[in-house]
Amino acid sequence: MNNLQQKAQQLLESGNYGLIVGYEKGTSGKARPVFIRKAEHASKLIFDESCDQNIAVYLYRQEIKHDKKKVIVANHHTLKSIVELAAENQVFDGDFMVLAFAGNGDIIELNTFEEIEKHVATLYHGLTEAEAAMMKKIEDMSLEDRWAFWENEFSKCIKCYACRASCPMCYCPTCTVEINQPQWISVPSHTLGNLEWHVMRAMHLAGRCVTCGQCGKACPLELPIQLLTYKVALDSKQFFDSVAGTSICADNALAIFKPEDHENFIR
Amino acid sequence: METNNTNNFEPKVVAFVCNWCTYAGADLTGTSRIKYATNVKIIRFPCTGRIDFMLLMKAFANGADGIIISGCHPNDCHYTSGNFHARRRWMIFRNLLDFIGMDVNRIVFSWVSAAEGAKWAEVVNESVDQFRQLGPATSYQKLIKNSEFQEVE
Amino acid sequence: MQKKIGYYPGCSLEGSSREYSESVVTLANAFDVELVQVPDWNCCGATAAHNLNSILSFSLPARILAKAQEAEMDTIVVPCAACYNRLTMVQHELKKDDALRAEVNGIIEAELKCDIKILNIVQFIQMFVADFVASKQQFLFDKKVACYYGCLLVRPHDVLDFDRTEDPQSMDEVMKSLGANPIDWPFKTECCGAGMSVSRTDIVGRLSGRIVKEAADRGAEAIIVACPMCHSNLDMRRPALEKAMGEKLTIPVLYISQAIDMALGKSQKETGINRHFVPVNISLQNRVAAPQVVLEKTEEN
Amino acid sequence: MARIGVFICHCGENISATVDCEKVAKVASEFPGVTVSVDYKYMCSDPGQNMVKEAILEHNLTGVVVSACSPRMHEPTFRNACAEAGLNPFLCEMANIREHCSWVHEKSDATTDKAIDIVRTLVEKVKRNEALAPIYVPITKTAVVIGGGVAGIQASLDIADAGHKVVLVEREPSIGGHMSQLSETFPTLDCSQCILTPRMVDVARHPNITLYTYAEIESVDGSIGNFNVKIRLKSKSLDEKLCTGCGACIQKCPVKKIPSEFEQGLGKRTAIYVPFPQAVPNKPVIDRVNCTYYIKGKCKVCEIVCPTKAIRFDQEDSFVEVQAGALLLATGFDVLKTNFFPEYGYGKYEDVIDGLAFERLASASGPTKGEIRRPSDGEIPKKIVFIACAGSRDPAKGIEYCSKICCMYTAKHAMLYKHKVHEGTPYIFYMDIRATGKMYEEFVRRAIEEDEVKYIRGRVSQVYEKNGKLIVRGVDTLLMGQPVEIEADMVVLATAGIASPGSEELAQKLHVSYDKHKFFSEAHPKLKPVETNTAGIYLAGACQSTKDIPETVAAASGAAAKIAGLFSNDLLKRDPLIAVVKKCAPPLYSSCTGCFMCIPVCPYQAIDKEEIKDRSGNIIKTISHINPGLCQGCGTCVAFCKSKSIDILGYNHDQVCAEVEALLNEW
Repeated sequence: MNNLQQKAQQLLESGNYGLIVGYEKGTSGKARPVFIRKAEHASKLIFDESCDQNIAVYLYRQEIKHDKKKVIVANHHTLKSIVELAAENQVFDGDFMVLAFAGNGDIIELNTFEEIEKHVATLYHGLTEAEAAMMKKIEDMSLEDRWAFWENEFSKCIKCYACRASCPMCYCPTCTVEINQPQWISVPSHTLGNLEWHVMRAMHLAGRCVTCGQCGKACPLELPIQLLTYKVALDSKQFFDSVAGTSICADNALAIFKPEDHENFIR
Repeated sequence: METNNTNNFEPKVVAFVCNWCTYAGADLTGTSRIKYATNVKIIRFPCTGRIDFMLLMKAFANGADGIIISGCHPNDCHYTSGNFHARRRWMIFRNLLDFIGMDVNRIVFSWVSAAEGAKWAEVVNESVDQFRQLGPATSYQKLIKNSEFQEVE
Repeated sequence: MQKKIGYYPGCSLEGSSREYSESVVTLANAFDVELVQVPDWNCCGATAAHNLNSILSFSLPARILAKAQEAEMDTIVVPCAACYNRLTMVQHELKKDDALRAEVNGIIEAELKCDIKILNIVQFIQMFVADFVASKQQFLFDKKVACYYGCLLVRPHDVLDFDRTEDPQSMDEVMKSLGANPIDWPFKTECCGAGMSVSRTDIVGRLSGRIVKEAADRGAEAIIVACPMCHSNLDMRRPALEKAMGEKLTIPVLYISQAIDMALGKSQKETGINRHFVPVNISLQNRVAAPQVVLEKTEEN
Repeated sequence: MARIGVFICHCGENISATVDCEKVAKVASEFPGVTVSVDYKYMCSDPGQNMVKEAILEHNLTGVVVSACSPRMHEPTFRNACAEAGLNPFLCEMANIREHCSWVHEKSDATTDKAIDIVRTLVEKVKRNEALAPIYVPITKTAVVIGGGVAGIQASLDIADAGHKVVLVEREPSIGGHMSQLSETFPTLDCSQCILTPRMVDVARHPNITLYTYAEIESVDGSIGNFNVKIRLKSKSLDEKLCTGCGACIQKCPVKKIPSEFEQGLGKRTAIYVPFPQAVPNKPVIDRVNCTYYIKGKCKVCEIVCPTKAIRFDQEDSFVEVQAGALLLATGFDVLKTNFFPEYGYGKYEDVIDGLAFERLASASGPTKGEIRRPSDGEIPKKIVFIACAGSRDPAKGIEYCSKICCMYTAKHAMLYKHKVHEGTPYIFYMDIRATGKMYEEFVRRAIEEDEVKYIRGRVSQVYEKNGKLIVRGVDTLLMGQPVEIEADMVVLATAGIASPGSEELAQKLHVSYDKHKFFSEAHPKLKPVETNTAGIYLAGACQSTKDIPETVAAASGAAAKIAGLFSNDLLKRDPLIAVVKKCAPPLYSSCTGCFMCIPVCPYQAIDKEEIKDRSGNIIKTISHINPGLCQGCGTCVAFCKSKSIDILGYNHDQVCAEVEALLNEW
């Protein structure tokens, strides 16, 4: 049994904790989320590079609402999402403990939001090189090519909303897409409606996207839709020096302003 | 800029303006009898802060060739800061549209105060010229057409 | 560990103020800093260019910055206050004005990023010298000194953001750390007449004369400067000053780098004080014990 | 089913000259939902309005679109007309086909088509309008006045005289403020204390005024009509009920060398003290920082000598809570301190003083009994240089504004000096002389012509000491920029007026906006000069920008009138075009996610949290709530809310979407 499994076992045996949300080995070498309530199942837990899913999305779910104090095994995306969820009042200090990992693999226990926030400050917040390269590839296209690229991508979308379900930040009980008075976004999954959906999703993540890329990973059609939210995240950083998932204060990039904010397009 | 210069093309333009500065400024354009293009029609909002980016999407989806957004100059907002919030929103939104390949020159942003009747006429005329140059928003209208087809189906 | 930073001497430090350059290099070496000259540098345009041609006055410093950027220098030290002022001002202007930058970029055929850290001599001292000076200092600079900042080092404050515009303190602090007693005097940023130093030496005599006389009257034993223009007016033009003031003025004028070099025990040659017109009759006390070390033979000795 | 009436106005020929009004009316009559569509020469005339009223009654209309001039012109007219005919006024909209159409376009089909589009847009909007009722908020008729300077005193007396309760809160041990420090006042040279102290006494005696001195605002919540103000009463170490103000403690206090704040450091005070002899209340406080007992644990001389045993060394700060309908900020100003003027040697040379210190020197009750003697050696100065704009109008140093009062008080200082020291020479360095009040210019002329004050137009570059004299170096710009040097005995700086210390914290507690200089911001610089952006909080005096006494008193009375006006009704009526958080049936209750990111968006701090509870009081969820008393209806939160849980009455999502669709379709 490795450290994590031992730790998990102890925590569950202690009786102070009722649920551990973490990763287990899935099929074809992928990790998948697991919910462990019994100490004897602790050996299922793994934590390695394959555990790249952002599982902060489960923290506020009704299904685990009545579990005793929870523990979440968090990769760095999950950690940032927890901080952002804390800033947005969706998770509450003291409701759960976070098990994070130091560079050398040591387990770090984080009990309060303040501790999590401090730990997150030590993490890397940019895009990976591969992600940055994808961004650049699109940004380097001509306007027409970009439109053609996205028109093609959006035409494939089936509006299954897996992107929404996988995103920890998409917690609204009633999504704008489900409102029909007025009908903000047309219901069928035609290109126009799909474009509107994805633009809206990206805008709603402005200043909130932690660039985990989960939406793109969740997409059954493998549309690179995570790039849209990366774009708003990068712009929030560039224009307003705002990076989501770094502060537990309510200071969303679009909720605040500075009189000296600089743009060059308003006449 | 995409240039689909079609002869005699008259763009459909909708203007979203705030009640206190630009709407009043446009009133002044009227009382000063300054002429501008008939293409632009105004929808009144209390403040630029009220203008949801989804309304812009709605306008495009309903066939607009261009949009004008206008409100109080920074520091002049009737509600102190609505325009500052709006400005941040447009900075992000405009870049996002550019990223998906929409021509952001189809949206004109301006600050027009209640005293700037002449500026309003100028903004309208320049914008309409700009939209004429750009031609019909064909790429978007293609999507509209396809969607109608699909919805009928 | 040897630190490397960029160095822009400018023309004064190659000519009339060679001793300033010598003392700065001596100082840098003493603190393990290697000064790497900006490759193929040119005139900064200083006081003359902006009278002639505005775009030239931007392009000259811009080319220097471009050369530094090309050589991947993130920090450069500019001892001459006039060069420091021009380089900093131009970088500031170009950074905030996209159109101007584009125009200048076209002229100098470069893409300026405008993110080079430009240090004046006092900032250089604060950054690389101040923390270590105690361990290397051999002599106590136990003199009354008048720190003279001149006009180019501290203004305009908005852009340079260095020290207080009125009654600056940074050089006083450095001198205090060497054991000196900087006097409180009103002429710290008074005009020395540099703009007229060739055309109207009579005015220079009056303006600089007042400065030197005031320092002497208040009992200062040396004037400390950080600008070649100030130095040449206060030192080289001393006969004109004396004529304007109608009295003999013997107080020597030292670059701040020279003052530190002296406290470190560097030789006349290394500090360059042998090049001064007004003899530097200053003897410093050994830091630990009594024996006096005479740096300059004076007539009394 | 909607039954909309459309009324097209010709506005004489203002509209009909370029728009085919009959065609517009005809086309509009075919819009879905339109029951009646007519055109008329002057819709706003009585017959025109009657057409509207009759149509409402005849066709039982559910909405009215008057297609005429700008709503900014006649919306109230037509809404009233609708109300008179029994239609809710908010079911009437105006289509602006004059300013936005007929006046800005030539006569053409396109112009008429545009008018039709505008009418169609408003018809679609009005179909979705809701009947709205004004909002009423109850009012607690008590005002809390913060700051007991002349502004606070004047306002308190005015409000109290109008029959309302006032709670006056002053930070210092006495009310009076800066005005009580002044010697004489311009332009009449009447004694400041002579005119102020009777008012101070009136405040103390007024049955409607409760005075808390040595007190500060701890917290404020609530909104217009119903604020809850918590006031910290700092411990005076004294039982005020027992103290008779005999002053025995002050005479016997062994700590006598504390620089007196009231005397600007030129005089001394004891550790138990009243700031000045005419203080109100005239009862001492113990300055615990300097009191021997609090430093060393023994002394208690005051306690021993007090005939009524009123000293309470163990007294702690206490709190009172006040319910108030309105708040008035009158916290005044301060002057710049030493570190701002290294070049003038202020703080370095004893004889370089500021204007307030000069007031104390010139005051008959001051440390020198009104004789002008310089602080360093008590000599009578032969030459005084006054430097106007010391700090003011200096953008390089960050104070770009004109402090406004300095030109006048500097002229007054020079005059007072000349009156007291006949052989003395006053010099004034100035940039411009701004003497714009009643009798002000005449006053300055008197200083120049009768009292021979030497005005030098130019700036002073530095002041330094040489051989016991203060050398003032400056420039005379009227003599072609000649350098000037004056050997002075004393220098008086007309230091810039700045915001009172603590203004920023107070503004944040009260949620009022302030400018970059920390002065409180008025709601509108011209039309709402004594209101703040936060409803129910008003401004008076120099806390808004530096003001002289007449202006301050005028502002105070103005603010008092506003408050008395507010208090003249039992209920406050407000426009209902405000934002609301939408609610729905259980189990959702509201689509609001409780992310509360809308809270910082609101410029009026109108958004707070609301707990939704079940019948046994358990919290089911916490959602945003918009205080209808504070919301001004900008709608910024509406556009920001991602779940579209907030909507704004009058410009709701459904309305504006319908407008966009109607405007662009059927082109």
